[in-house]
Amino acid sequence: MKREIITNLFVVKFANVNGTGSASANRLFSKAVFRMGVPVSPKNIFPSNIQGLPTWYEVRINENGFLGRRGGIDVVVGMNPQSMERDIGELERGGYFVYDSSKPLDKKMLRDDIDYIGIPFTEICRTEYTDPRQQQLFRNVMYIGSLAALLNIEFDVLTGLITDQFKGKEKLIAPNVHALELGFKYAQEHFDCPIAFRVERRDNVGNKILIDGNSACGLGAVYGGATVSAWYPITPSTSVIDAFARYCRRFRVDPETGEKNFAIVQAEDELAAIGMVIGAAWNGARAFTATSGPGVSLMTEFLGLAYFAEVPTVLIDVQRAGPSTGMPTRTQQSDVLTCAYASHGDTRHICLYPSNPKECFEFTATALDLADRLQTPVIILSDLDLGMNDNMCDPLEWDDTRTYDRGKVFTAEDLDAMEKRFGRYLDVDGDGIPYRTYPGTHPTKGSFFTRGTSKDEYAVYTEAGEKYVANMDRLLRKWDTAKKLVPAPVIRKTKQPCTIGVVYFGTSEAPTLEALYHLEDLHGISLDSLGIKALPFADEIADFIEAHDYVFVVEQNRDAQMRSLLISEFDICPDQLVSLLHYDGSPITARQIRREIRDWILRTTTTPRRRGRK
Amino acid sequence: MKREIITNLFVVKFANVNGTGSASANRLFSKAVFRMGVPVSPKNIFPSNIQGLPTWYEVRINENGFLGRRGGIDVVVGMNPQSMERDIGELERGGYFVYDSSKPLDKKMLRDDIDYIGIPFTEICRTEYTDPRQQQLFRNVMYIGSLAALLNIEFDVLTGLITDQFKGKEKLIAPNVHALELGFKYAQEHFDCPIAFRVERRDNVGNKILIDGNSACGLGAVYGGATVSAWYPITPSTSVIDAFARYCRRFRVDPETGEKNFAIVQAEDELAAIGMVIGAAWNGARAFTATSGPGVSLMTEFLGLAYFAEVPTVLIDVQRAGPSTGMPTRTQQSDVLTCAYASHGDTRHICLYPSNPKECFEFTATALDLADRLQTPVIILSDLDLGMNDNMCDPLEWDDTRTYDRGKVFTAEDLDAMEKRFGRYLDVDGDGIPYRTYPGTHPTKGSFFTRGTSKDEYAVYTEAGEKYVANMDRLLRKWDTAKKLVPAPVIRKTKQPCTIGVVYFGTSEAPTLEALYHLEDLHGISLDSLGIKALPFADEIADFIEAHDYVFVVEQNRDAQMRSLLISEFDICPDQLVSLLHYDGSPITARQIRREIRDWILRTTTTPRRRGRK
Amino acid sequence: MSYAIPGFRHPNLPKNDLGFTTKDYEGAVSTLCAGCGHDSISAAIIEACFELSIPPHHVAKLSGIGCSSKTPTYFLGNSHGFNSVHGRMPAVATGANMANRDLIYIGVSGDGDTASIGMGQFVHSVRRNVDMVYICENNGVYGLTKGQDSATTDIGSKSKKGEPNAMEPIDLCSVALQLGATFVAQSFSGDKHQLVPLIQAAIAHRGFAFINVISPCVTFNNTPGSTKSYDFIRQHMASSNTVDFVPHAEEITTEYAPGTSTSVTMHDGSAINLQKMDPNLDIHSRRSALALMQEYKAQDKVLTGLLFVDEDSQDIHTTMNTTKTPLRALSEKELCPGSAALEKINQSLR
Amino acid sequence: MSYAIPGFRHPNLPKNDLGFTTKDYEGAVSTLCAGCGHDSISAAIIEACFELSIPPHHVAKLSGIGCSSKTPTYFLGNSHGFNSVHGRMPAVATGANMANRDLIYIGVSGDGDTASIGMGQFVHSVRRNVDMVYICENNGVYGLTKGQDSATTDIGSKSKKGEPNAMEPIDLCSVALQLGATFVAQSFSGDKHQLVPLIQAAIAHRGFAFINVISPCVTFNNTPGSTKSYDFIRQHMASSNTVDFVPHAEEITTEYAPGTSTSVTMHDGSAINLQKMDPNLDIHSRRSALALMQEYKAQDKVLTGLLFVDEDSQDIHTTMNTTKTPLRALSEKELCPGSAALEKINQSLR
Ligand SMILES: Cc1ncc(C[n+]2csc(CCOP(=O)(O)OP(=O)(O)O)c2C)c(N)n1
Ligand SMILES: Cc1ncc(C[n+]2csc(CCOP(=O)(O)OP(=O)(O)O)c2C)c(N)n1
Ligand code: SF4
Ligand code: SF4
Ligand SMILES: [Mg+2]
Ligand SMILES: [Mg+2]
Repeated sequence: MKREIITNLFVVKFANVNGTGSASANRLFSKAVFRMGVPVSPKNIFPSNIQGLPTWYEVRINENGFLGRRGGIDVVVGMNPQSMERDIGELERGGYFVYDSSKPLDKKMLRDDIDYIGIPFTEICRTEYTDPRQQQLFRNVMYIGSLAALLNIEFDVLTGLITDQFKGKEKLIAPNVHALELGFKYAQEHFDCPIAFRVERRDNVGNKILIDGNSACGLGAVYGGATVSAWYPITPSTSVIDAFARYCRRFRVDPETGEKNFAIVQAEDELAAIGMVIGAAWNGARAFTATSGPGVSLMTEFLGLAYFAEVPTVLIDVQRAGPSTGMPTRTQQSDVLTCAYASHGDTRHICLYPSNPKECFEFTATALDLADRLQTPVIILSDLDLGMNDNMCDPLEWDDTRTYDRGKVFTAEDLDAMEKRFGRYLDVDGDGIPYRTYPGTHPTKGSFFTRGTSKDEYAVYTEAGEKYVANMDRLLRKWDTAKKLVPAPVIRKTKQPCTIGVVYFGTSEAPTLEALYHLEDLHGISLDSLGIKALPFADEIADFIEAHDYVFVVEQNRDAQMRSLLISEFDICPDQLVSLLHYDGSPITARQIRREIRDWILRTTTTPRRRGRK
Repeated sequence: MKREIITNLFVVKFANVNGTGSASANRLFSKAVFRMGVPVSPKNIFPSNIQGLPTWYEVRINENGFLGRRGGIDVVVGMNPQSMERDIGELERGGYFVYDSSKPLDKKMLRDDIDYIGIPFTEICRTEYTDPRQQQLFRNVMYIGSLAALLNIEFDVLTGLITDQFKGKEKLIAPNVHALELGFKYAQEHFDCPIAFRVERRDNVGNKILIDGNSACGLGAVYGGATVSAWYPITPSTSVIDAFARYCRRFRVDPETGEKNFAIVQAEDELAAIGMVIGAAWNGARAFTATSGPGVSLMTEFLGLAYFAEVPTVLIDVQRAGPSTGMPTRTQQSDVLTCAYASHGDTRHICLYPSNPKECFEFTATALDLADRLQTPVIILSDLDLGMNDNMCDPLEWDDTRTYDRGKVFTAEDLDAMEKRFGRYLDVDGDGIPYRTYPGTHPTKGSFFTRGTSKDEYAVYTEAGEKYVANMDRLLRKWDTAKKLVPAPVIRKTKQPCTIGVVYFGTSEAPTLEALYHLEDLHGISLDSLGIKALPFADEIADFIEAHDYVFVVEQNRDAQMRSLLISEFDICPDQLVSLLHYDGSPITARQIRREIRDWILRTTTTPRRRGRK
Repeated sequence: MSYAIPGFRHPNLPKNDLGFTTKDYEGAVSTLCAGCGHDSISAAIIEACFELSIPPHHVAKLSGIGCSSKTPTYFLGNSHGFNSVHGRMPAVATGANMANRDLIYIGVSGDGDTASIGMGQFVHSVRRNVDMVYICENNGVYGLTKGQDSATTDIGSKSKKGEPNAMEPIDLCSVALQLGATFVAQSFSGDKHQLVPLIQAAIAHRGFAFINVISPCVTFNNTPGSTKSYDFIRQHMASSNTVDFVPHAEEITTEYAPGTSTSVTMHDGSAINLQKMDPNLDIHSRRSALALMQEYKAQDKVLTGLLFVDEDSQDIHTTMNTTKTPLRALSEKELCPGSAALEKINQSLR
Repeated sequence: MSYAIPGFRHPNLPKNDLGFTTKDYEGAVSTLCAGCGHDSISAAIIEACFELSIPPHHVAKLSGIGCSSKTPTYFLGNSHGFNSVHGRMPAVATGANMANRDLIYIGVSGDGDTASIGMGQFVHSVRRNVDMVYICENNGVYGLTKGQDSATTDIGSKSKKGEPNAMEPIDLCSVALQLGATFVAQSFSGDKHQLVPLIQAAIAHRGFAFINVISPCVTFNNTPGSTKSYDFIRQHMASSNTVDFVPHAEEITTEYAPGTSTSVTMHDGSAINLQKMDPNLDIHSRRSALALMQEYKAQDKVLTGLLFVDEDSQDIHTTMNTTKTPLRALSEKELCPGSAALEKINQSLR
């Protein structure tokens, strides 16, 4: 078979068993490609268990910088007999299946449109190492070595990575490099290296970085000045707090006394976690928690309290596939409605939708400002795909002149200078945001009672209908104020005026933008696009939708939740909004988006468009 | 002042201090009017405390049978000095203020457009009774006696009520009647009785009954065959369970052994309450719980489990004013969105919206059938106004041939006869509803594992995307099936075709229908109307909306939640739906609805209608 | 209302070391039932803080939901207060304490709020040894929702709705002791001679200080013999489903010497037997306290007083080694690592 | 996987009184880590039910969320199971028990599931004395979420993320005893000679039977000396934030005589000291059990065996006087009062 050489444009998938230590080896691979200046986007696909079940690591290598999932696999490193049949089945025609040939391959695994590369990893390990744990661990490093030969990865880059990695434990460098070499050599000696899929050095990553969204959130919380964090473990949000703790230990511990400028409390559950955040924020600290869907459900009552009592509250929801426990290790964007309207009664919450780690970092810091400014919950909706995978993005930035916006807070001096009675819930300047005081500010002035019940402007309990209504209406004014403060949407217009637009948010960004590029490139279809970054929705979003006859709404849930939210917040005519949904727990692909848009356009230009119920 | 005599068309309001035992006396008043064949609708307005704060009892007397709140007060019985100024202020011109003249009235209380009727209730009591508790209790009975004279209520009806009430404690009859007489006589001797507002016997209540919605729900649960109830106290839902317990004690206890055919568990909180309901229903019993907003928020996680694991769950949400603790003793319809989409991920729940106690009774029994048939949560959205006030309605009915619809359940015999493997989540007949088995059915067949995680048709855990999607799509099919099973909307069409319609639900029914009557009667405006009784919305609702240019949506919340739900469920163009909102915690009045509709129509026939964002 | 003793309004009120009078420690007028034990506890808190000359704004008051949880509005009007949600005061107080270790935290809860919906949070706040005073105003009933049994209701008592309560009551002091609480006390609302110093000791304690205060509910007495006043009302109000008559009642007070016991008559005529301390109690021994409480329980007596204290208690900030400065007082300078550090991080991510 | 002993697959498997073999009591293949203590407990449950000749469908298995809570899938495949939500198994089991008092309810939970998020429900299911077996598979760690400390983690142990755990562990048996549990036992996952009969006794008990089973986690050992295997991995995998290497491990078993003690070595090389019963223990005395447990704790030993039982225990159905027929088996006839009764009610409402 005469083969086309494909350089820097393919997908490699590692099939492993979890608990075998493959994660760090696989990461080495991505990082190597990245250090060769070629954009990568790796995705972990792991089971909700600890050991013994199939796990995958899918790396897209794309020198054009398209970072979403592409769909389809070109090279599989099949280290898991359990999933081998399926893994082989997933390969595109012309793909390669790299496997451990210590055991012979079952005949039924053979396809004639792909190539097989058998390397006896286990056997080599068994002869090289005596400790069974070393046998297992170095087997992983070894297949990376082989891949280096097969895909033409610069070996120096790998050894450089190993050296960086074991800084401080230098004696581990040599054995790791040795394992790499074993794999490299075997491949080189037994196969025609490199194969048709190749990595070649480029200068296409610039100063970009590779970081997972959760680490970026944790770091954003450090930079944003969060001092209190309360949380309860849940996949896929746990690593947000792990990162916060890690960076706090690095930046917030007095080197002499060991005293900490932060407090992290592992709560007994999510109700307690958010309660602690509310208590801390009420008392003047910046505080946050992170959780996933089930935790958000449990926080529902407290979120209503924070809305109505107007306590700054930052919550990072790293979404996973619901409903209920759902698929805890799969991704989805399906908490959109729940977060927007969490809690009984007329509640509504500020929501931010980061699309990449840089936005995770920035939005977390911003959320702390927004929560203080608006005195209300701010929910960051990340997801498993963004949160737990390394994502390539622009370097993180911080302006050293930036100060924290603590919002409207009266100090003891303010209170002393004040002639009128302090009114905690008085809207003195029409933006719907009242002034607060921190507990302990002044011996005789400015104290008030915070409550989840109805109150007047002076925080005094009341059941008077008109006071209640005035307060509720002020909260709507505050909502309007928020519109101008939250991150603005990102609008991309084509050169020609066009009648169809695409709206996306969060991790649907990369695949959507890629799909749009290809629609233009391959099909000559140019579409405007808008990335939603926050609720309340900025007016530009409505303007964008109004300016187009039809607008696709790309989202990763079944019920078109963002579309519902757009319609109900804006009073948009639903016929204008075309749903583009994906909800099987995997990240949406550019392919799907491109196909669905293309097909819809073909269909609607041939058949008359009918506006009507879905 | 020459006065018009107003018969059977006025509003009396009692102003009391809570904890003084006024509730039963006030109830005597309503019941007397009712027994005179004149429709009444009494509403309790009470504080969220136990003793010492103002409480009111507002009784609308309307021989035409309009039962919603009218707005405005004609006669105040002002027994509470704390609220006197406000109570007097609320009187319509020409109204009467009846008060305890044991203490002289403050000058500043005097208005010249109302009449004052001072009766020294306390003084009389002090001379008549020595026990201070009797002094307080009989003072209440006494003012009812006076009102009888003033409003021309038949004294025999009152004594009849007293006799009925103290059946079994006959010795209390005479003192109560005596207190009535004391009040009656004093009024008759000192005032020109009757005054301008009068009750006159009619035959306008037919065989109707006077019952609160919560009692009707509790009774519906008994008739519907609920055997397990788990709950946690919360106003205004507590009396649902009180009633269930009361009727169970009456109908479900073996007279010989004292053994109970029911189990009521007071749970430690709402999470536990709904967990118990889910456990009981999973195990084949009919089970339900009742709560209010904060409880619904706490039940959010479990509701998602019941949706995804498909466990029948009946939840009665007696709504109160939110958000958060809000106004616990005030009414609202503001849990509409929360209930429809409770829980993270793509969840959606069956909701029923009763408008009167008869529907409370029926919908509760129906909910138990629907939950079993559809294997999913069914939420009944009542509210404080309906639940805790006596509402006049048609007598409750039960068809003795009616059997419980236990839905799709395989028995041991079914399993024995089955050749294929039992698939808990197999959609064998296309309606989206799978068959279940009760635990303990068969020693070797039909067992399955219930879980909140993703599973295949055989209830086996899976993380396979296609299985997940197939299951989620089946749940949508089930949702479609539900449309045909839930209570149908009530449509009222005017004789002439008309371009404007009104949609309402729950307790907005009575005031809306009254407003429509008056719009026709007073302003010559005839409008079609539709009462929504359930979610998923029947197609007729969409047809109704489509058939009109504009449709008002009447609801008692700030955020137009039902309107949002209509738009997002139906893809209706929002411009068509005009919000008519009321959310100060009091029940919406017919006056407000009439005025808003009239004004809108006047406005829009003079200014051009602009479709656009709200 | 009961604590609004007329004398307090006198112009020549005594002043404490800070120059404050008791008025400076009062709150809004109570809306509880006349005679409610909870009001007596509020009065004791006022007195305790006045006597200790605590600057009122150095206290933060927190509570859940219930009649008891309303009381923070009725004391220390110059302190910030937070009436949160049902059963969740401990979490909110823990968070508040994290933000500022310098304030005094007084958490008020009820038996429903603590022993039912709040049980999990109660257990874990004990375990964390958060520096706060936790007062459970224990009336054995759900007051605000009108008379349901709580988890501390005695076996066999009849709730207003008719069914006897067949479950063992939860003894909160024993649970707290078992879980390692560093300060555990029990008292009676009407015994201010005992209660005031206990509150003061609890404030002084460095860690979680739990006081279970038996606090009679005027309106919904669920004690075993609970029949007297209630039946009267029931008889007279057969037509109403709601209990809406509260007979006038006085605050129940008691005074008795340490080492002795006394019997206090409740509003409904039932009695509760209190034992004030016991010479055999070793307040530094958890086991001694647990054993003695059981002994008295067997005699149908409730042991009151300070039951256990660990003077070496280390609060959560100490174990976590948090900075001495209140966290909420830290600024950008201490908190933000700045752009140079960020650039290093970027570097490590390439 | 560890319980899938090859012998079980033998064609001539022994049969119990019902004619079932152990195969009829097995479940799906376990997906837990090789050597996980939880699998040993599943094996013990299988053996206990087989030996007692319980018809498999007479058991309902319930659990929360966690590695431990997954196990009901791996035993009694012919019984209905319910893997509910995190920490809420007690409520679901209580409801199930209300619906049908005739089945046997086995609830499985973990220490995170029970002592943290589930603490409130645990306390209240004890208090209600629901007729069920409650097994807490206690590994002192959050297994499924990869190694955080649980509330039963020993003081001073280091969690995988680095901070020492400075809080008193919650002793679930003591708490249960304190709260009036009618059956309390403690055991070790690898000691099937002790565990199997304890499970059988728990099943036979009429009321809430609590068994705390120490169950070592292969992967995330948080016992005090927890360093050995973990550090190896940490060293070798510095670049990865996730712990994704689980060294191969065998099930830890032990056998020792009643009245003696033994030291069991965990996967990470640390040791746990078990004391099998004590002749001084009066299993009918709550106080005796509490006192002895404390004594052994002081010696750094864990007392195992049946700690307390109240043979006169009355389960919740008995106290409530529920009908003997399972509620879920009642039909319209018993449940629906019919139209005539309704007409009477209507009459009373006019
Ligand atoms: C989530 C939630 N559930 C239920 C309620 C209703 N509720 C208010 S107070 C209360 C019980 C209060 O009892 P307790 O804590 O003993 O206080 P007390 O009134 O007796 O002082 C309940 C159940 C609520 N406010 N929130
Ligand atoms: C509401 C909720 N919060 C958090 C989680 C995540 N979670 C799953 S299992 C678990 C802890 C399990 O610990 P344990 O009960 O001790 O079980 P083990 O895995 O150790 O057997 C957590 C926190 C969840 N599933 N649901
Ligand atoms: S109901 Fe009871 S607890 Fe509540 S205020 Fe009245 S006396 Fe106090
Ligand atoms: S992580 Fe620990 S508890 Fe979970 S399966 Fe593995 S060994 Fe068992
Ligand atoms: Mg109480
Ligand atoms: Mg555990």
